[in-house]
Amino acid sequence: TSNSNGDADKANVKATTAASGSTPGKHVTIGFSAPAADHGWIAAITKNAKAQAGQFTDVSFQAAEGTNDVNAQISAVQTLIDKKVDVLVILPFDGKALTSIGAQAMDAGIPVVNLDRVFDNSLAYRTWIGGDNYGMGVNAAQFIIKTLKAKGVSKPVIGEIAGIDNLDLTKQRSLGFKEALAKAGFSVSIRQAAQFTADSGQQVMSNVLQARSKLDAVWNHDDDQGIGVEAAIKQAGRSEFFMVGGAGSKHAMQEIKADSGVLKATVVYPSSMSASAVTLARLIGQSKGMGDLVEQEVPTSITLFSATVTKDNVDQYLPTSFT
Amino acid sequence: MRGITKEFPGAKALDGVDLDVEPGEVHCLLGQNGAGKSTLIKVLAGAHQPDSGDLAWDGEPVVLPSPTAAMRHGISTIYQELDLVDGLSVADNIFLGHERARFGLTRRGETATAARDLLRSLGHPEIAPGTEVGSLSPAQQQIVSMARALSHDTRLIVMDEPSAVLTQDEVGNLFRVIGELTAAGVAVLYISHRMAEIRAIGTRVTVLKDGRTVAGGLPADTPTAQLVALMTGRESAYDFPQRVPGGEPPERDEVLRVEHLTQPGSFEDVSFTVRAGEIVGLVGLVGSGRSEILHAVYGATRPASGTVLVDGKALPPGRVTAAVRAGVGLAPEERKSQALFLQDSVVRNVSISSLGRFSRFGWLDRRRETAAAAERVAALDLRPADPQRAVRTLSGGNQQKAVLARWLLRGCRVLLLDEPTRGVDVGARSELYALVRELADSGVAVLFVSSEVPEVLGLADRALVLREGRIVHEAAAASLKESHVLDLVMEESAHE
Amino acid sequence: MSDQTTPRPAQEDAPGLPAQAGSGAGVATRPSLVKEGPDPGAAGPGGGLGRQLLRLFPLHQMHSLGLLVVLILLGVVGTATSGNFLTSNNIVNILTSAAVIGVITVGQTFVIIGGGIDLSVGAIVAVASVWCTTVATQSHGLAGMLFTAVVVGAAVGLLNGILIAYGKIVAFITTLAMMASARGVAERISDRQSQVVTVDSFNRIATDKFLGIPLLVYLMAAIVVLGWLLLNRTTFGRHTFAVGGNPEAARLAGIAVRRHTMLLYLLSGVCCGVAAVMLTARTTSGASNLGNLYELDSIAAVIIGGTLLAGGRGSLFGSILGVLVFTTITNIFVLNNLTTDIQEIAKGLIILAAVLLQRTRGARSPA
Amino acid sequence: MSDQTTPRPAQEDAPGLPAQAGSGAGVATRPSLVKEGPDPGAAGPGGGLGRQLLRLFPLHQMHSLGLLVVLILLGVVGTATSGNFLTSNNIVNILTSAAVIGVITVGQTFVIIGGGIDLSVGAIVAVASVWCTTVATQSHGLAGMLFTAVVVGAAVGLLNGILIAYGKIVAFITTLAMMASARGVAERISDRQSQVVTVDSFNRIATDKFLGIPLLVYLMAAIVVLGWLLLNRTTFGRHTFAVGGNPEAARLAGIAVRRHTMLLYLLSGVCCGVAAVMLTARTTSGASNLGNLYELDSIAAVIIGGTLLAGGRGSLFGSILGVLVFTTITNIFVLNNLTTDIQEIAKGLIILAAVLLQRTRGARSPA
Ligand SMILES: Nc1ncnc2c1ncn2[C@@H]1O[C@H](COP(=O)(O)OP(=O)(O)OP(=O)(O)O)[C@@H](O)[C@H]1O
Ligand SMILES: Nc1ncnc2c1ncn2[C@@H]1O[C@H](COP(=O)(O)OP(=O)(O)OP(=O)(O)O)[C@@H](O)[C@H]1O
Ligand SMILES: O[C@@H]1[C@@H](O)[C@H](O)OC[C@H]1O
Ligand SMILES: [Mg+2]
Ligand SMILES: [Mg+2]
Repeated sequence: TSNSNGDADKANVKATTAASGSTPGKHVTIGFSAPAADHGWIAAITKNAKAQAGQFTDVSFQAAEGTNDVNAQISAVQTLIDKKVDVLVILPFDGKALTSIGAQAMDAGIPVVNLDRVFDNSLAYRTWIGGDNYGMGVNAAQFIIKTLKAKGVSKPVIGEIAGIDNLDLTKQRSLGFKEALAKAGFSVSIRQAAQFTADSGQQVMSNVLQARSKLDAVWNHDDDQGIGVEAAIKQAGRSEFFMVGGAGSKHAMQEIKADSGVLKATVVYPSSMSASAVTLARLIGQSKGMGDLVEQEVPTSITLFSATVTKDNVDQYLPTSFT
Repeated sequence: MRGITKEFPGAKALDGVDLDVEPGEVHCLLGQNGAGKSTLIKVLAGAHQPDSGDLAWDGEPVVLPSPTAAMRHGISTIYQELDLVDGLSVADNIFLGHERARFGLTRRGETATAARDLLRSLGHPEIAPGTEVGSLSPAQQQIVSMARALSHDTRLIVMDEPSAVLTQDEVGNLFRVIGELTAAGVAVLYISHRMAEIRAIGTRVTVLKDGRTVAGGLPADTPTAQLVALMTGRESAYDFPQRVPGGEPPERDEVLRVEHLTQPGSFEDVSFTVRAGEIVGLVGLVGSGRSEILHAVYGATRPASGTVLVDGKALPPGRVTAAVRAGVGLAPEERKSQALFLQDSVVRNVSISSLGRFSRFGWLDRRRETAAAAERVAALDLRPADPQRAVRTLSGGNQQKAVLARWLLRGCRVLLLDEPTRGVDVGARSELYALVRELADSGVAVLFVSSEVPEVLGLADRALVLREGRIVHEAAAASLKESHVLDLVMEESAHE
Repeated sequence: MSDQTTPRPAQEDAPGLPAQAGSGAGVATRPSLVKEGPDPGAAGPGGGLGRQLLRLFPLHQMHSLGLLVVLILLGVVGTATSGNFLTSNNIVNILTSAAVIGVITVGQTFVIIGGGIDLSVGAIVAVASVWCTTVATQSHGLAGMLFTAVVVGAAVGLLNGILIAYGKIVAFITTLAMMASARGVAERISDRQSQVVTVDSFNRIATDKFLGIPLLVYLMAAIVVLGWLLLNRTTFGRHTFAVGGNPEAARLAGIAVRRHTMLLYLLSGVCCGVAAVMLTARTTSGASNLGNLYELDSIAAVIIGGTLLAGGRGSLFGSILGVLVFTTITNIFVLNNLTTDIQEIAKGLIILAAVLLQRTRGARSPA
Repeated sequence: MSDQTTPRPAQEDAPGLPAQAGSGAGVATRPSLVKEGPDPGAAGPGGGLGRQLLRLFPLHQMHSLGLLVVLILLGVVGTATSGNFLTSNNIVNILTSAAVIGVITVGQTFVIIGGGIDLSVGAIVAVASVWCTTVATQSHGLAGMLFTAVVVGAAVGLLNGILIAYGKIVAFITTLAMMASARGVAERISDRQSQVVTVDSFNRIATDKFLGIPLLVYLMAAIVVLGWLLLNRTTFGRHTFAVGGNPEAARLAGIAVRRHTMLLYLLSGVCCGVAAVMLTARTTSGASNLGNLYELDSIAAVIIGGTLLAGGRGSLFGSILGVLVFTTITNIFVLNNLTTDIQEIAKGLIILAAVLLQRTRGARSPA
């Protein structure tokens, strides 16, 4: 909620003193472009990036309007190129669609840090940093398998509330989930897609609960839509199953900690990655390497780990959750 | 009303009008199309605010800032353009704005009963209060408008061409109502282009010309020639053109042939022909199927059976485009909804059916288009004579001329006219009559519908009398008498 | 539902006026002869039975009737394809799902019949929901939250109404602008975060049941009934049809057209405020993305329900049937676990089929 | 722009027919009275200069003129707030960004003037883009891809047209249904994955420049000019206004209203096909989520450009100005590094301000 913003912002940035590359250097202007902040995770992405940039005295931050229209995002990036920013951080609405403008920036001598949704061609970015979507599905599945095995359930009814079905990352998450379940001989009994919003999560889940009068486990891809999913479960008075969330919101982690509802775990897709991306952009702009690595340069790709947060380790992850 | 002026962008509609109306009289307002009659009564109804001038009511000066204010003073108005709401029922329309209600809840029973009583007193019990107004015929809608005016506790009723959409028997009924009203001391301000009506019910007459009062409070029996002179500034009389210019009509070719046209519920087994150069009139009561026949001939509706031939070739049923290509034109009954593009200029309205003539491969030659349309407009003496003016701002009569100009421009073999002089002033009428005759003389076959029997008898060469969708009589118009036609039209009722 | 098209009356009550020869002018009193004309009802579709039916269900209402048939067909399909469809739980679920958009559609129906359109409904829901779930507002408890949501909805609606009626900006543009601005305000207030509701009594709006049916359903039902009465049984309703059907005629009849237009948007805003309460309780959170695309959903329901986009004619009952049709389609898809693309394709086809099925009135002019 | 109100032709070319008594001699030979007519400009607002101005820019065109003023004002704000605004690079960027929606808006303008609405434009773009980027299609190279995109667009548009004109389903519903179905088909074809274009010549459509200006901009300009000519200089355009203004009158004037209506949606579909080519080249990929919400953007541009939602009146020039206004607003926000919520709020306010600023015509009835 809004009064905890301050904490959250601080929680998701890295203090500037820690790494060796943080000593002030050449001034860097970072241009930033992301999809429209139409759900919590993306909103957190933009906010974290901005907050991280604020930590550096040698960085100025130029954010373009978030948009879900690839045509408009291309124009926005073009504008940032025209403004001659030093480094670009781009979370494309659609990686493939933004590839050519990414390449154009690189050709114009502006290094691009590609965030989350990946470009189609490695010539279009200097560095990619993002989460492990397939791994997220795998980790969610493994938690479910472990829990069901412990309960001795042999033929479980498993539900999946996916995120926006048009995104490649949704596909990968579902694939990881499916393949990992298959290894244990389990399969998804019902899969429906919501829109990453509480509104859509509630609507979809209330219907799914009608479709399956008994469930054993549910994986919900996104904790923001999870607010609605949980509400639907409460309103239907259902509690015979347990649920795993996704992305790692503060609300979800608090629920896990309280252990009062169906939500037992969430697989993290760190929204802090945008803060890291800004840090990387600065290092690239100043031609520095990453302090703790031996290498002189920033690596070309960094895949973040998707941790499984349960009641046992929730305190460790709460500070980096998004609101 | 003294010295009323009102200016619209581009037109000074009223330029110093004086008018006084006394209780119990029927005060007639005369004037050519565009003279400002409707504008004047809208000022009186509180619908327009005058730019200057004074209004007095019972000797006291008043301002009427809104229609409600006028109604509160006991002024109710029947507007020229039927101002009804199609989607509402008859009863709801009658009481619109002053509903029978309690705490905002409508009293539906009471409303229906009151509406039924009003309609009954108007001689139209067949109009059910619950009927949707959009499904009524124009004549019936006019009755509803009248009922609406009477639903107010009224001391002055303003009627703007109420008879335009009524047939003669309907008009008689209207006059009975007016008689009852004036007997009760209500004043009536009556607008009509029909001299005979003014003779029949008028007490006094005021004549408007170009937004000014040119004569006020004349006795109703002032000779027609004098009134027309006042209205037009010309000494021309109201006349039908000569039927046969110089002797016997030559035996021209048959252009239109209609065979066994049938549309159950509207008309049955209608057959007739129209020759080149001939004007045929169709007479009948409201709802006798006249418009329906014209529409079927034109292909605007598809008849159940029967054929229409133009120059010996059968038209495909229900296809207007084919009819137009074969040289048929229609000036429909309701100009505004069926013929005009109100927002568009006169030129565009006139040229719309002839664009092919002014284009190559679809590319328009706008100079030629404008010139040709302007020429027809000028020929019809349309006023104001500005072909680029939006048709919406023209008076009713001039709008009708624009529709005729459309078919003049296109050039027709067969011209179908549905109530061509509705709302057209006396002067323009004779022009229209002359025009129709000229057209016929140039070889066009004209078929027209009119609710004014004298018009049919005066203008047509031949008349077809229609009763309940069947042609019951056919004769040379010159040989028919008005009373005879009326008897024919209503024969059935005498038998029942 | 709309009573303006009750069947034509029996002809018997026409008074036989005495026939009387016309006097000199030929225009004097003659009997009214309209009654001798062919029975207008006879030209209607079908013969005896058809007429009887028409008497019971006037043409205008046939439209809603057609939609009811569509809904029943959907029910048959649902029952055939999923054993869970025809359970009381599921029916209640469908109704609950329909509740929020149903309430919004009540307001939208008034606006569209009145000749307007409201593209800002979704954004109003968002801003009302966010405003009523700020920490400050939540500290005032249930009453404070309810009050805030409804007042915010009303205020935004009123602003729409003033701009449209008195500022004379076309409704499409005004409410489009409001859609952008109101959502922006909602984002600003919430900082784009979902604001979880901690006031339990508020969340109970979505969980409490009476006779097994959630409060939300009663709330929707009450608002629909009130709306129906307002539209069909009050002067306000009559004026709405008049203002939408022929604003000039309405003005000449002494109706304060502008004020009425303004009130229509206010009404829509209030409906959105109530819907915001319902949706917020249902999702247990306020967020700036709530009600996304609800404008399209509600307009579609209104139009499919038989209201003319141009105004002047329409039926609230039809709108609600429209909402139920859409909700039921979604329900059936989820019950059958169909993928999104198939859902989309089928949804389009069903919309078309529904319109074709309910085609009882004659051809309207295209577009 | 719309020439229905071009200044009156110089009076000199009114044919001076010989005055002649209207005898039996025919109807054309009557005195031409055009010269005697009152000058319509005379009573217009203002005196001498006002009249002169009115003669140059008739009231009707003032609307577009007002929008031009808005655009210039935006330019002033842009220049004042950012040094980058008035660079040729940035202007080209604005134009390029407007190209895709500009082409769609041309078709939408025709449809709306013709009394309809096309909610399916975005979905048509998606399905055309996806279809022309399947592996099979790409194997046919540039020509095959272009052909496919345009034909798919045309086919979907034609289907809309047939359903609306001959199936007599209201345009709103038909195109809403198509919006759902076409997008579903696009998802199905592409399996919801973006399909990268490997045909280089195709991608060059978006990268090639001539005199420093991308081909895309020329393409849009060409289509706008063609559209303008079609609307204002051909019988097709005239019939479009007529069909939208009063379909019944158009029918009775001998226009094939249904066929024309069908052609309007076909035209819109073709525009979407072309736009799909442009967008696909620009994004070097086809995807089922392309063109999301373009229906709203294009309709908004058309309406803000002064076209009546009810049809019968409008201006293509206004629509394009509308597109440019929206694109420029976004550009200015990005240049000034403003946050999204402020952008949204301001966008709404600017839309309203634009409409108020261009208010030169008298009050229209509300809603
Ligand atoms: N809203 C308007 N805008 C511009 N001009 C108008 C408007 N209404 C009327 N006029 C003009 O005012 C003049 C008077 O019109 P009005 O309708 O009062 O004539 P009328 O005497 O009632 O004619 P008719 O007999 O044809 O009904 C005409 O020149 C007409 O074109
Ligand atoms: N659209 C329609 N639907 C059903 N019946 C109709 C329709 N139009 C006309 N009719 C019926 O057809 C018959 C003939 O109508 P028509 O309009 O041709 O009469 P008319 O003689 O021209 O009368 P009017 O003077 O009212 O124009 C009437 O009984 C009328 O009720
Ligand atoms: O938008 C997405 C977010 O909601 C999800 O949880 O993680 C990946 C993001 O791209
Ligand atoms: Mg008049
Ligand atoms: Mg008729």
